[in-house]
Amino acid sequence: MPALEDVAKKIRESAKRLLAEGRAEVVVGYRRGTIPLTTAPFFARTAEECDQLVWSNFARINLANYLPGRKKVALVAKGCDARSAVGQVVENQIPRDELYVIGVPCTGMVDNALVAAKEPRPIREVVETTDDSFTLKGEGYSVEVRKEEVLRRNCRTCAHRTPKLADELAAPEVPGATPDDFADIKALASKTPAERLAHFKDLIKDCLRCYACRNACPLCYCPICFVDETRPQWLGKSNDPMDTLTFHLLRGLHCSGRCTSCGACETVCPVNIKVREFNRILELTVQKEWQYEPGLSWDQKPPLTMFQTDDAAEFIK
Amino acid sequence: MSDFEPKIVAFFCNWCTYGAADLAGVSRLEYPPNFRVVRLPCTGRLNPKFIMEAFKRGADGVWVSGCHPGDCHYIAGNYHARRKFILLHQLLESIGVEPDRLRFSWISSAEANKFQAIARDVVEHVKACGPNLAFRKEELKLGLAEVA
Amino acid sequence: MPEYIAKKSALTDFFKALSAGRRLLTPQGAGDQCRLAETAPDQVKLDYVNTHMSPKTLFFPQTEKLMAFHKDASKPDANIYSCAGDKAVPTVVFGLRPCDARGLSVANKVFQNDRFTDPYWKGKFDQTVSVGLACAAPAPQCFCAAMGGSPYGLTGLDILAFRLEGGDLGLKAGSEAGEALLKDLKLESADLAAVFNSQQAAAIQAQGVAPDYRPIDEANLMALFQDPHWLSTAENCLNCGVCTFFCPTCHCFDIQDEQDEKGGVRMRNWDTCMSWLFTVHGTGHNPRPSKTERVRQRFMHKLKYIPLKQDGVRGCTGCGRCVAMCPVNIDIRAVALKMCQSSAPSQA
Amino acid sequence: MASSKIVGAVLVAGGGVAGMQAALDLANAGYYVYLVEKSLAIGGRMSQLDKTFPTNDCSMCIISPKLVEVGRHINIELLTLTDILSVTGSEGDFTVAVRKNPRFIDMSKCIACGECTKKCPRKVGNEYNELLDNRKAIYVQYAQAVPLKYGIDPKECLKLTKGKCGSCQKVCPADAVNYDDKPQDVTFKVGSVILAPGFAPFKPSDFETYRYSDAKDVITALEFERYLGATGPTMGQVVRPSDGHHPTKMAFLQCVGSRDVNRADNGYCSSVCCMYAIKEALIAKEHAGGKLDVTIFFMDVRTFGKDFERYYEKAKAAGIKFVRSRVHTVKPEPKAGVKISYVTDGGAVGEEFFDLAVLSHGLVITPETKALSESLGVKCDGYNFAQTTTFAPVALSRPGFYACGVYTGPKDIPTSVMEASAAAAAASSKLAPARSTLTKVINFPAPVDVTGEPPRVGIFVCRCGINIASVIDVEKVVEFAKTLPFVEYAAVTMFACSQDSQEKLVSLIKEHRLNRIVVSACSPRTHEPLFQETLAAAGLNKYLYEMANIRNHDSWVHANNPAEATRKAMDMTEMAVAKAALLVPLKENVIDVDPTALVIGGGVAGLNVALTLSDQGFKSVVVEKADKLGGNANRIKTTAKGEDVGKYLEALKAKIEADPNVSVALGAEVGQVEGYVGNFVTTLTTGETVKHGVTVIATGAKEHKPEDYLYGRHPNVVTQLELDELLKAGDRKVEAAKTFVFVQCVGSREPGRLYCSKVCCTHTVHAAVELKKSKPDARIFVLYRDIRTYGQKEDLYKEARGLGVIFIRYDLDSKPQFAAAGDGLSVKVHDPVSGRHLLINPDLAVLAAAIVSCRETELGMKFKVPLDEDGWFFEAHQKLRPVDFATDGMFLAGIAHYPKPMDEVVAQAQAAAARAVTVLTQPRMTVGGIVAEINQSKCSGCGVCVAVCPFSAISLDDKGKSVVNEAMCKGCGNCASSCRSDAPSLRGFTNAGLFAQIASAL
Repeated sequence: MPALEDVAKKIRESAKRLLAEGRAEVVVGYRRGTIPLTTAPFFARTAEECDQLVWSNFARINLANYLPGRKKVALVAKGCDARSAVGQVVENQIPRDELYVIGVPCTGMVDNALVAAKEPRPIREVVETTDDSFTLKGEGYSVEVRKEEVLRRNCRTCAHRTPKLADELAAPEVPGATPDDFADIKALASKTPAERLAHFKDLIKDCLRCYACRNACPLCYCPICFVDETRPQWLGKSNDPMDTLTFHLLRGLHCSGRCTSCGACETVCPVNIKVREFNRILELTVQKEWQYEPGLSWDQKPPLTMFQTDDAAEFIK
Repeated sequence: MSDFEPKIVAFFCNWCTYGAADLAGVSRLEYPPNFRVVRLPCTGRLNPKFIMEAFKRGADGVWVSGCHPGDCHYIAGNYHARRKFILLHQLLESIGVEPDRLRFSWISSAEANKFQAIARDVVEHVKACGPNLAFRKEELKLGLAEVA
Repeated sequence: MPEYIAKKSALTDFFKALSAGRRLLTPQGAGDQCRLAETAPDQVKLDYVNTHMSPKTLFFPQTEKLMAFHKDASKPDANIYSCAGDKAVPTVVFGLRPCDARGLSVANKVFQNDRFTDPYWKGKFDQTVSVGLACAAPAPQCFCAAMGGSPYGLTGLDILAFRLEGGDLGLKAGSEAGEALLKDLKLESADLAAVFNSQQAAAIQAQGVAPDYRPIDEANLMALFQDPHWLSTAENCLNCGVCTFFCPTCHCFDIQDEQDEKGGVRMRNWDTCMSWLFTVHGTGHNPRPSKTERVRQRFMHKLKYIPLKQDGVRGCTGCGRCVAMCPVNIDIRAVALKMCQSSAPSQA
Repeated sequence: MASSKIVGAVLVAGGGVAGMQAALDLANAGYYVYLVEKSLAIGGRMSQLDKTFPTNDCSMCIISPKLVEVGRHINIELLTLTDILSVTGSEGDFTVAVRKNPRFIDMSKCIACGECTKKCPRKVGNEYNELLDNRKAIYVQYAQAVPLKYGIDPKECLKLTKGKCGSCQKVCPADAVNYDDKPQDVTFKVGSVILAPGFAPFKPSDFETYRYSDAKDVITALEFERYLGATGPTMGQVVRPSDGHHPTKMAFLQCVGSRDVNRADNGYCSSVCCMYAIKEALIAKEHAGGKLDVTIFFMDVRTFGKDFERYYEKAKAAGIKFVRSRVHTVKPEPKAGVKISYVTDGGAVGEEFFDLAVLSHGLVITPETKALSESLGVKCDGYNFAQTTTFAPVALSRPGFYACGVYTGPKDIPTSVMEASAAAAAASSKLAPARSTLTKVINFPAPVDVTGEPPRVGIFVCRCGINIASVIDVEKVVEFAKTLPFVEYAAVTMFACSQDSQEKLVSLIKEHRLNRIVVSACSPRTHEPLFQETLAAAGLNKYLYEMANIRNHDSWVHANNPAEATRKAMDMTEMAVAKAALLVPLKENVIDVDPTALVIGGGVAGLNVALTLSDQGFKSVVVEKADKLGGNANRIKTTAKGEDVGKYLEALKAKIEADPNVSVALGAEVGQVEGYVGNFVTTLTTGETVKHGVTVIATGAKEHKPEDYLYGRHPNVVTQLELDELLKAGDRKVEAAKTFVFVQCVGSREPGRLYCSKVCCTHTVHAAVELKKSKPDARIFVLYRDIRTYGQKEDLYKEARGLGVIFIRYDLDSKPQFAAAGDGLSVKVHDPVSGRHLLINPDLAVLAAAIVSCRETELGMKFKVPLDEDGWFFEAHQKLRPVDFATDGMFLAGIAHYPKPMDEVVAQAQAAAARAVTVLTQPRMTVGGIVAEINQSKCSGCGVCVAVCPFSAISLDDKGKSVVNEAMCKGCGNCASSCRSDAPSLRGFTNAGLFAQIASAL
C-alpha cells in the first residue's frame, strides 16, 4: 500500500524537475479541497506551487479535460486520464511533444454518494494516509472506511489502472481490475422495450441539463456543443424529458469509441445520475463490433473515423 | 389500433433508394402513403440527430435507406454511415425504442420491387408498434383555458 | 413581540392549522433527495440539513410557461399569444432555512421592485407563507453568518421556528403577516428571547470565525473587475453552471418559443452565466468569450453588483450549495478572500 | 494537314458503356460528339446486367449517372434509332451519312408517363429481358432509359402495320404520338470516328447436345442475369422456367460458343464468362438464402483481372463447386430439370441431375456489325473482331478510325471503359487544332443578388397531364401552398417541363420577384437540372430551387387513395417550401488549371501518357527513378503478336526526346507534394520544382524473385524476363537446350499473393511457340494450374498444342518438385490425366514469376491516393473509373494498377491521358455549388472530417482547423454528419434545411 504522501512526493519532485528543465510550463495536478471528500484541480507553475500538489482517494476529476490547446504541460494522470490524454493527442487536441504524462497507477477513486449512504451524519473531516482506506470524522464520531467498499463503479471494473503510455510513473504498477462484464446492459434484453424506456427515463428524471457531465468530460472539447446550437436548435431548452433524453443519447454517441470510463461525468453530476449507462451501451457495442478500446496507442484510429467493408450490420436489410 | 395510420419520416440517398422509389413510381407499384421522404445526397449525410429530431417531433417511425455496400456514389459514404447506424441502432434498441420503429435498408436504384416490399413492411411494422407516445416530446400544455 | 410555542404533543394540529386553506410544503427525503414536497400535517420532519435544490424553484421553476397560443383556425384568436402562466396555489412552506429565505428575498427584489413586477413570480410569491426552521447545527459548507446572515435570521420569513428542548417548537414572527398568522393560530405565547439568543449565538459560533468580506463592499468596482486573479480563479472551472442552478439567488433565464401541431408556448427556462450561449450575440460576437469572464461575472454579481443594487445586501447568503456541489471545489469563500485582497486600496 | 480542314467533332458509334465513356471524354475535352445508337436508348449490354463483378456493384446504379450525364451533355448529340450509312473523306475531315429511323413519338413532347403503354394492346417479346417476358409495341427500352422517351415498334404496332387501334395517340396526354413519322437521312462532318458497336451473346441454339432450343430448364447466362435482376421477368426471383419452382441445384456450363472451333467457329476465349458465371452463382446463392447448390463445369478458370482470383476463392469458400470438365451432354428430365453427363480430367464419368443448366455463352460480333466493318473498310480478324496492334491498341486499320469495347475482342467492362477513354485520346490526337471550335457553351445572365431579401417563394404544381392531376387534387395543393410562409405565388401548370411552361416560369420569376422556386412535379433526379437551367436563364442562382416529387413518389403509387395522396402532396410541398426558404445562393468559383501533367514513371505507360498529352498540346514532366527510360519493357523481347518490343521502345524514346512538350527527369523521385487538382506543386528529389494540374501515376511493378524451384541456386532455372533477356542476347544456354520446362503461377495465385499475374500464360505460350518454331525438336513442357490465354490469345494456346507443346496441370497442393541432378535438373510433376508422376530433365526451366507491386505507400500518401492490400494503386471505381483516382486530378496507368499485357498498358496510358485532358483542357475549373464548408469557429480540429472524406478534400490548415478544398469535394456530406460540433455544413443540404423538412414532414 503506497502511502499517499509518498506518491504526492514523487509527483512534486517530478513536477519541480519538469518545470526546472523547461519540459513543462505548467503541471496539472490536484490540491487538497476546501471541504471534506474533495480535491481540486490545480495548476502549478512554480516550484513553490508544486508543494501544493497532493495525491488522494478523492482525485476523481479527469485532468485531461484541461489539456486541449495547452502547450508544454505535464499532466498528473490516473490510468483512465492518461488514456483520455492519448485520445486527445490522437484527435489533435494537443501535440504529443507538448504533453508529459506523470502517470499514477490508481486503485480507484471514492464515490461520495456511497460514503454518504454509509455515513449520513455530517462529515467534518477526512483523514487519509494510504490508498486503501480513510477515516471520517464528525460531531462526536470517527469511522474508518475501506476504500473498496465505496469505489466508484467505473473504478471497480477498470482494467487499465496503470497508465501504460505515461512518460513516467509516480507509484508502482498495479494490476487491473476485472473488466466490466456489462451484465446489466446485456440484461436489458430481457426487459420489454417499454420497461427499458421507462428505466432510462427514470434514470434521467432529475437531470437539470446543467451539462456538468459534458463539461467534466475530456472528450467534450467542442468549441460549440450541439446543445448550444441555435440554427437549427437541436434541443429544446425546457425540461422536456425527450429533450433531456436526446441530450444524453447524442452525447453517448459522440463519446462512443472514445470514452475511457473515467467516470468524471458521474462524479460531477449534481443530481447523481448514472450517465455512463448510455456510454456503456455503446462501449459494449464498440468492443463487440470492432474490438476497440480507446487510449491504448498513440496511432490508433477511432472507430468512427474508419470502416471495414465487412462491418456486421445484419439489421440493415 | 387498426385505424391507426403512422407517420413515418424516411431518409433516402439520392442515388439508390430515392431512385428505387422513382422507379417504383414508374412501375406504378403501390405502397401505403404513410411516409414522407427527406432526400439526402448519401446516407453518409445522415446525422443521427436527424433521426432523433424526427422522433422528438412525434414520428411514429423512421426509415433510412441507401445504396448497398459497395454501391455508394461517393465511394464510402454508406460504409461510414453503417458504423453510425450500428451504434445508433444498438443505443435506441437498448434504451427501449421498439426495434420496428427504426428501420434501415439498402435498396438499389433498380430494386423497385424490393422498395415496394420494404415500404409496405415498414408501414406494417410501425403500425404494429402503435402510436409513438413515449419516445417523443410531450405535447405542449397550452393551458389557455386556465388563464386568470 | 412575544414568541409562541407549538407543543410537541400538538405539532400535527399546529401544521394542520397552519396549512388551513393552503397546501403545505416541507422538506422530505434525505441527502440529495431532500426536496420541498407536499406534506400531510402529521408527516412534517425536522431533522433534515437542507433541501438539495434551493427553494427558488417554488416561484421560479426551471421551466415556466409564460404565454401560449393555439392553432385552431376556427377560433378568432388562433395563432395569437396570450398570457398563460400556471395558476398560483395558496401555499405555506415550512422548513425554509434562513439562508434560503434571505436568498429568496434577494431574488424577490429582482422580480418585484419599484421599476418592474414579474407577474409570474409575484403570483406565487404573494400567495405563499414562508415559515423557516432555524439551523442549530450548521453543515461543513455553511457560512451564512459570514455573509451577513444568521442561522436564526428572520429575513424573508413570515415566521421562524426553532427547536426547544423537549421537542416543542418556538415560533417567532418575521413579518406582520407572520405575526397576524401566529395570532390567529391561537398558540401559547411565551418570552423565548433568551433561549433564542443563546441558540443563535451557539449556531453562529459553530460556523467558525467569519472572515471579514467588507473590503469588497468598499472596493472600487473596476479594480475588482480588472484584478488578474480571475485568470487563476477561473482556471479549473468547468463552466458547468451547477453553482448557478443550485444558488438561491441566481435568477437568470432564457425565453424560448416552442410549438407543436396544436399550438405554441412561450416559456422561460433557467439559464446560466457560466454558459457560452448565455451572452453570445446574433452576430456571433460574445462579450464573455472565455470562462474567465464568465466566472468573474458570477462572483462579481453575487458580491458586488447585487450589493450595489440592493443597498449592500449580498447576492450570496452562505447556503453553501455551490461550495458543496462544485465539481472542482471552487469555493466562493476563497474567491471572496481573493477579492478582498485585490481590493486592498479602497475607493479613491 | 491544314488545320482549316480539321473538324473538331467525333462520331461515336454505339451507345453502350464504352461508347458513352468515349463520348463523355471527348465532349469534356472540347470536341463535339455525335453519339449514334441503333436502338431506342443508350446503355447497351451493361444496362441488362444485375450486378457487376468482382464488387457485386448494382449495374444500373453505377451506369445510371453516366446515362444521365450523356443525355444532358450539351456537346453530345444523341442520335437514337440511327444507322450509319457511310463515312467518306479522310482523317480529320470525314462526312458521315446516317439514317434516323422514325420513333413515331415527338421526343420534345413525350413526358414518359407510360399511359400509352398501359393502353397498347399489342404484346411483344421484351428484348431487354431476353424475351423472357413481354413489352408492348409502344415502349421504353427499360425504366431508367436515356432518353426517357417512348417509341413505337413499327413491326409490331397495329396502327402502323394494320391501320387499326391508335389507342396510344388517344391516351397520350402530351399529344406526342405521330404515326406519320418518317426516316430522315442526314449528314454531318467529323474529324474522326470511334466504333463501339459491342457484341451479342452467342446463341447456343445449334448445340444439339445442350438442348437449349427445346429444354426449358436450359437457359443462357444473360437470361439468367435477367432472372436475377430486380427489374427482370421474375423481379429477382430465381426460378426453374419449366415449372417456376426455385431451383435447389444448378449448373453453369462454361465456354459455350467460346474456345470452340468444333461446334462454333469461335476459337477465342470470351474472357468474361468465368467471372460472370461465378458472379451469377454467388448472387443466385444469395437470393436463395444459401439453399442452392451450384456447380460450375469449366476447362480453365480464367479469373485473371484485378481482384478476380479473390472472387474465385470467395466462391469456393461459399460452397460453389468447380468441376473441370467440358460437359458433353445435357438431357431434359421428363418433368423438370436436366441430367448432365460429363467426364472429369481424371477420366471419371459423371452424371448428375440439376434443376437448371445455365450456358455461359461467349461474346460474338453480330452480322450487322460485321457488315458495318466491311462497309466502313475496317479490317477484322477471322472472328470478325476489328484488328488492332499492341502498340496502337485502339486504332483501326482505316486511318482516323478507332475502336473500343468488345468490337476489337472480348473484354470486361473496366477494360472497355479504359479503351473508351483511350479511343477518345487517340481519336482526338490529330484534332487538337480544332479543339473547342464546334462545342457549345451556354451563357446565362449574371444572377441577381438576392442577399438580404426575405424569401419570396414561387410554387408550381404540375398536373403532368393526368399523371398527377388524376389522383391528386392539385388545386387544393396550390391553395394550401398559398398559406405557407414566404410563399408569394402558387399556381397549377399542365406540364411544368414543357417549353412554354419554362418560358412562363422565367417571366413569373421576374414579375413577382421570386427568389426561391419550388416545383411540385416529378423526380429531381431527372428534372432538377432542367428547372435549374430555367432559373439560371431567369437570372436566379440555380441553387434556389427545390422539388417535391408528387408524381413518382405520390400519384403514381397511391392511385387508389386520392385523399391521402393529396395530403401527401401537400406535406411534400410544405417540406420543399420549408427547405427552399432556407436556401441561399451558392457560388461557383473558378480556379486556374496549370496545363501540365506530372507523369511518375518512365516506362511504356508513362511515356505513352506523355506523348498522348502532347498530341493535345499539353506539357508533361516524366519522372523516372532509374537512369534510363523504358522500365520493364527493356527486358521484353516480343509481344504476343510477335512485335519487336526493343524497336518499339527505341522509337518511343526517340519520340519523347524530340517532343518539345515532354521533359524527362531521370534518377528522380517525388519529394514533397503540395496543392490539389489544377494546382499541384511537386518538388522532385533532384530539387526541381514542377507545377502541374494533374498527376499520372505509372510507377510500374516488378518481377517476383521466386524462392522455390531452385531459383537462384541452379544456373538453369530462370524467370520469364530472364529468358527474354537470354533470347535477346542469343545466349547459348537457350541455343543448346533441348528440353524446356515452363512453370506457371510461380508466386501468383497463392496465399499472400492471391491474384493472377495475367500476362504469364500468354508470355509462356508465346515463348513456347517461338521456341518450337525455331527448334522443332525441342521438348517443351508447360506446367500450369489454369491456362489463361484470354481473348484471341487462345489461338496461341491452340497453336502451341498443335506444335506439340505439352501442357501438364498441377494443383497448388502438388507443386512440381525440382532437384539438381548432376549439372542438370530433374522435375517431378503429377499428371492428373494419367494419374502418374512424370519425371522431366529439362535443360532450362523457366519460371513464370509473379508480377509484384512496388507498394508505393509513401507516394500514395503524398498524393492522397490509396493502395489495395496487394499494393496495387486503387482506382476510384473498379468498373467505371478504371484510370481515375477518387482524388481529383489524379490518374493511373500501367501495371502499377495491376499486371497487364502491353496492349492494355498502352490503352490504359492513352486512357489516363484522355481523362487528364478533361481537366487540363479547361484553363479554369468551376468548383463549388453543392460542396461542404467549414465553420471554423466550431471546429476543434479533431480530424474526423478529414478521416471520413472519401475524396481527401478536407485537410487541417496551419491553425489546426479543417478546411474544404472545393475543387475536390463531391458533396456527399459525410463530414457534416460525422462532426460532433457541426463545423462542416453541406451547402444545399444544411442542417437547418433538413430540420425544416423533418419538421414539416410531421
